[in-house]
Amino acid sequence: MAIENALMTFPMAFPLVSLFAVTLILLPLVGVICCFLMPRISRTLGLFTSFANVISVAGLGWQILEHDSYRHAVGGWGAPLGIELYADGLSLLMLATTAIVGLAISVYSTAYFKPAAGVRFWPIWLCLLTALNTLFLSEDIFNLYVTLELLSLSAVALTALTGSKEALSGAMRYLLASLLASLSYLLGVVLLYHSFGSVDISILTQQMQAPSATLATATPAVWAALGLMGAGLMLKTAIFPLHFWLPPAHGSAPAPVSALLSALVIKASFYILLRLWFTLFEPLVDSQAINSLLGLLGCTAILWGSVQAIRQTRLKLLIAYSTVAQIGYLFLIFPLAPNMGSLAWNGVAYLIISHALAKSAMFLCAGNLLRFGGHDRIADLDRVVQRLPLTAAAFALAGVSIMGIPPSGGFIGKWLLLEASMNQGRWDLVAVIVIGGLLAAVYIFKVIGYTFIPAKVTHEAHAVSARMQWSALLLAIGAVLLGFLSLPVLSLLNISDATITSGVGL
Amino acid sequence: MNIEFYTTTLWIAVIWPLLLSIPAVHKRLPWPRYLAIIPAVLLTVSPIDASINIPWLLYGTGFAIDGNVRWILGAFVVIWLTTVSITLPSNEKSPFSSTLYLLTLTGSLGALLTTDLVGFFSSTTLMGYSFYGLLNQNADKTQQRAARLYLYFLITADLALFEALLLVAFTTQYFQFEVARQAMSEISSSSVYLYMVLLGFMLKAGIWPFYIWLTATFNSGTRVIALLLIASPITISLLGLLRWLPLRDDIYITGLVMQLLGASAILHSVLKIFTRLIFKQALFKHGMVYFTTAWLLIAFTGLFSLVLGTALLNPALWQQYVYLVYPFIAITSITLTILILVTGKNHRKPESTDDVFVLINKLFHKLKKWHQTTQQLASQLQLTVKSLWNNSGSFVSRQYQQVLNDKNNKSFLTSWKLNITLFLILGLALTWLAI
Amino acid sequence: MNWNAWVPLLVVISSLLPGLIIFSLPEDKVRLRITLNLFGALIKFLLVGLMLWGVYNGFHYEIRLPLLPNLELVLRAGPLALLFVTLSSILWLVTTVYAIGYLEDSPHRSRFFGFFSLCVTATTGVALAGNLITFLLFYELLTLATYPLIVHRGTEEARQAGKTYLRYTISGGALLLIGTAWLYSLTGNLEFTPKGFLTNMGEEHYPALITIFILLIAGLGVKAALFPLHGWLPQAMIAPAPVSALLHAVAVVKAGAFGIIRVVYEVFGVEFSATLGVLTPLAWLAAFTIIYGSIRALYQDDLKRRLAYSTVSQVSYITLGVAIAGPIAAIGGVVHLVHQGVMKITLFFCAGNLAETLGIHKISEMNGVGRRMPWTMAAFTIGAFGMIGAPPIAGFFSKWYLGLGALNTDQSWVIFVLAGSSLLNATYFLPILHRAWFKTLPESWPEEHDFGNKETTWTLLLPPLITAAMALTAGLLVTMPFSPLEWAKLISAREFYQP
Amino acid sequence: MNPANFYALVGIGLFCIGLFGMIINSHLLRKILAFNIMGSGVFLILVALGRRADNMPADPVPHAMVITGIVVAVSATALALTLMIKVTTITGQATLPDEDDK
Repeated sequence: MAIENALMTFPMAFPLVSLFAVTLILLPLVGVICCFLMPRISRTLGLFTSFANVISVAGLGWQILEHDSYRHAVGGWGAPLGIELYADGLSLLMLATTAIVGLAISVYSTAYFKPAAGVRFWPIWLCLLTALNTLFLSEDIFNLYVTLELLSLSAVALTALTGSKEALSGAMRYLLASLLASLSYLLGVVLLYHSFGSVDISILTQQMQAPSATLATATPAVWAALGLMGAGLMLKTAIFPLHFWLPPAHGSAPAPVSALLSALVIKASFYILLRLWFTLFEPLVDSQAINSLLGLLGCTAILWGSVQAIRQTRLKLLIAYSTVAQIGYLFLIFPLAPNMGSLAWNGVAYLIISHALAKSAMFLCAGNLLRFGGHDRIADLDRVVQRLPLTAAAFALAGVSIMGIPPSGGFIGKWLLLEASMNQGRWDLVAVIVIGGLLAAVYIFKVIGYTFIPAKVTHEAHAVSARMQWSALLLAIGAVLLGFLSLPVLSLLNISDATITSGVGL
Repeated sequence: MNIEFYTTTLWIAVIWPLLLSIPAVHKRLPWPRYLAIIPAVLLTVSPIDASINIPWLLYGTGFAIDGNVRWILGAFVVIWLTTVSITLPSNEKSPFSSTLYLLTLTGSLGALLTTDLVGFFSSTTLMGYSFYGLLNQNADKTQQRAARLYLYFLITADLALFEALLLVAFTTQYFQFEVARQAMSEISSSSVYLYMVLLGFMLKAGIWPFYIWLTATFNSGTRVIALLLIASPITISLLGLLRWLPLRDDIYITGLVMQLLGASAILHSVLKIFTRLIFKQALFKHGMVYFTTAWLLIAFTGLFSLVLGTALLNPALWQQYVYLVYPFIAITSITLTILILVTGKNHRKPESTDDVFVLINKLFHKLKKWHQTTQQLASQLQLTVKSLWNNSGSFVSRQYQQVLNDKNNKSFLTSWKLNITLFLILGLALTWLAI
Repeated sequence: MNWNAWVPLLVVISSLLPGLIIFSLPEDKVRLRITLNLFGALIKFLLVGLMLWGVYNGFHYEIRLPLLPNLELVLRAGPLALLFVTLSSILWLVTTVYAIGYLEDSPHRSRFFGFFSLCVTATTGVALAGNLITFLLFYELLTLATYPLIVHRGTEEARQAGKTYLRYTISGGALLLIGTAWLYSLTGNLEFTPKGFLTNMGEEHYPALITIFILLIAGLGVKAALFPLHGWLPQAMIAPAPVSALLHAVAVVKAGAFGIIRVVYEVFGVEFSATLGVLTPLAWLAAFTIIYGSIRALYQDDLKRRLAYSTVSQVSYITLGVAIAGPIAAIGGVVHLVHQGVMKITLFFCAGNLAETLGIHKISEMNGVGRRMPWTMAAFTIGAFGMIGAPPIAGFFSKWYLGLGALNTDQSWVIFVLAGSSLLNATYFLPILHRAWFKTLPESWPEEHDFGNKETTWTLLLPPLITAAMALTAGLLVTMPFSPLEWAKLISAREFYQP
Repeated sequence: MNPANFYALVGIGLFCIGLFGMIINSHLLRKILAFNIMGSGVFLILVALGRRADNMPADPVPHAMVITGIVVAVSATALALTLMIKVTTITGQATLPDEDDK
């Protein structure tokens, strides 16, 4: 029967959907190889690949809208033995965000990196893109491990790109932390494989949720797997007590790299955490305690990260700590989702996207300011910001989304979360969400305030190309306009395979 | 000369001085102060009663002239012309002074001719404040003080009248004098209205015991001011009293009080004048004329109050003889005018000591000082709190610095060992909670 | 699609679009910028006129855009919205003219006029918002658009003022957000409906509803400068005069007051609010603010600061009118929205003229200024007397209806508040007038600009004269159709009398 | 206890030793070595648990996984070592900045 079904759907599903999905993985990979082979035109190649990537995502989206969520067995080998590709609304959104932010960062990088530095940047960036695309299309936990590792290694390499002292030690710390996280995740994978004999998420989910599986799930191996995978992914996501590696790494990397790291890389591990938590670990995490713990971490992250951001004297560190705070919002899904499924789910998905756009815009702005004035000391920004109006505008618009002021993507996300917490009577979460917004306003305006203060001392400045300014601005505008696009985005999010998201009641 | 001509003249009489009051206009015209009053003169000399309704203005106001008003208007015009003719040429040339002068005229004429409460109130406001401006023209210290005293009384009076007006609006939708008075005398709770009206107009007209501002202004001002005082605030306020006051049977106690006040006023003035006469023997020496006239004026308003008290005691009788009151006001004010004119030429201002005024001033300064002290205290407190926090040696900031000093990623909180241990604990915690 | 639906959106866009274009203009394109500004202002004015005519003839202007599942952005032109939007469109036109004159040859004009337009866009949006979420959206936009205007001067002082402003308004916005979200999660509805949409709520929800009411009013009260939340307003006086004028008369302060009207009338409904028992405390608070603001104003020597405290006091009249909860007081409150706007903008224009022409910032420097700038001070005098409540200027009629409303609902203590406030108003305005008109002129002014034999430039002089004339006309023609008072009566009738 | 479980326990032991080493050692090289020990532990468990029941043939999938894992670990180690060398060249000490040698 199953084979018959597969044969029936095969000819109709394969040609286009799979073409796009496979292109998404292969295209950047080919790009990497070409960049190594032809370093002279790596810039063109990188730009081209990013562009083609956007088109492929668009194609995939089109197909998914036509045919609903999609599953593809690579090389014709399906689960449990082979590797499956899977795309639903969430992964499509992540892919689209990656593609758009990636394109903007590529455009930015063409102007940011001098040819010599660019030769190293482009292949690694495309490698990162490959990892991200594959990660979002993957459906099995081991494959996720491989992509996660590939992602971390390329991210670390990018962080170290400038070769400065801070960058290198930041990268080193980042690398060690993320290796530790990967290994603990891998150990979790091993334990799960041992218990269930599969690494495919949907199969694992079925097994865990089957009524007969109550005994099977209640083994130390599964508990340990949850602990190991959860902790590993949280370390990679840099949730509150484990965020120590993030500010130095994000603060010292080149601007486009910081943008990539903050906007996309940490989201990837969070994506995996989300997927696992609400599918195969769902029977285990039903208890309030564990979700409350994650929610508590999220709340602490919001408050702590914001306070730290306010205390910073350097712009990039400020933005990095703001990322720490914003990750906290994402973790609010854990206490909220069990009862307020779709609201919390929608809210967090929206926050992921809008944060990606806004935070990348912010880092790009920081890059512009750094390039223009040669420093990113906040107290001396008055000499800089005035003379880069586009950048200042971009920073302010991105700030609007981060603060969650309407009409922006950030507002929609926070509104949905607020609604979810209120419906559930979680006033503590309401308070934290709102206070986080207020604190965000404090650190955002700490920077914006300088926009209007004419400097007493001006210093010589380096030109910042229009491309760098506009890519930041467009990202920021995107973050704000996202506030008006909630209906299409949320309807996209609801495309899913019943088995995958059954836990959140979509 | 048909009736329409007079109707038109009615509102022109009010608008015309207002138009002339604009400096750009009256600077270009000869004798603007004479010109301004021409329509009013026309209205006075013509025997025809006229009225006009202006429904779109305010709450539907209107202007009207009848025999009663003509008496007052006549007196008003006479005094006004006199004033203009004795005004010094130097003053005549000051455009600013002319503006105030003409605004006072506009307000007075508006109040005289209007047919409703709101129009009357608006006009008297304009008149009152412009007159305050006139008092301040080229004023020395004493005059300014007197002017300010007048202002205090004016504001208080206006407030009282505003309350009265609110009560009218609460009772009826119509503000024509007759209708409103009728309505107010029919409802049971009109005593508040009555008190407010009495208070307001007694303040405005300087009726005893509220005469302080009147003597102060009168004594310190020039002849022109004295004449204007009679023409504008006092006459018109008395007219207002006639128009606003409701008449009812059950308020005779108020009537008695009014009579008492009137009698005291007359007694007081007579005593004042006679003591001066006896002790100083200087009734007609310079300076004293003014003094006497002022007290005559108070006696006159006192008489009015006596009459009004009678009216309150016996409304029927009052209705019968009310028409006599208008010529009475007109003739008395003209008499006073002549008195001032004849005797006040060599007038020298006496020293005035307004105890009330000094008291108010003192109070104000005390308030100011108190405010400054509180502000100083507040800023001191703020400073103390700030220094507690900012002081680098303080315990709070030292701890804060130690824990959070992560400038070079060297703080305890960001150390590798601590964080990886936390990672371990988190993993264990998750596992434990999953069980 | 009925194209009438697009009119409200066009009204918003008519200032948004010029604003965005102006941002991108280089500093020296003065003429183009002026054209754009005036063009936008005129278009808005005409569109608002069209809507006025349309609503009078029974047309329905409403546009709905999806924002969230089950939640829409709604722009609707009801009578209340039109009252405010008309006020803002007219005053924007006037203020634009004034600002062009005021900022001649000063730096960063593109930035200034850009944010200026955004500010008006936000105000228009606040006025036309058809539900609480749309209101919130524009309310926050207003916060953001005003901040650059307040810090426009770029001094350290301005930055501090901007900081204080943000501290207050962003916190207020947060409270408003919580209130809105809570209301939504409780009722699933945010649509402004005459007489409110909460009447059917059961008693078990009353504590929550009272809290929501407090949250909303606190959030709005920040902008409306209700007593403990007014601290930002006097500090924000550091902004250039046209900004203060707009801030006080139309944009920020009024947005708050307007929001309070909306919340009480069209979210909770007057009757229901009265049932909840929240209106009397609000009335007391408003009354206290009225007196407090006036007393503080007494002690200010800085002209603009005195005006600012006067605003604190005056805007609470609106709140008071709403909180008295009677149809007549409602008229007074709503109409004061317009009357106070027109009068206060006049005062600020004049203050700006004094600063720009003679360098006068303090009241103690104003001796004899009426002789030097008679037209300006004449306009100022009309504005000030209006504030005191002298007839026949517009302010008198606001007080009239407030007092009458209080009598009607047996709350005669309000009369004393009104009287006290009038007295205090007189106490802090009349000395200014006295100084300006009757004190002798000083030897020289602090910083005199030479305008030949003219008083000042036309662009500076005309706006205050126009607004002063408007304040006077609104009072004189108070019962004419289309006068603010008649509109206010219409609004009040809709809230109180219609089934 | 069958051999598979024994190997798995050894693997867990290695993992823990590696983790411990990673926490307490401040020298970067030692940290990298500790990482490799952890990795070996994980791979050992993976292989050891490949046979889920005594009478069944070993599952081939874990082998493929281990090979993949080793490749990843090798490249990660390479990157780590390169970084370490660079850090040492620039800062003069092979530690993370918060763990300076006293």
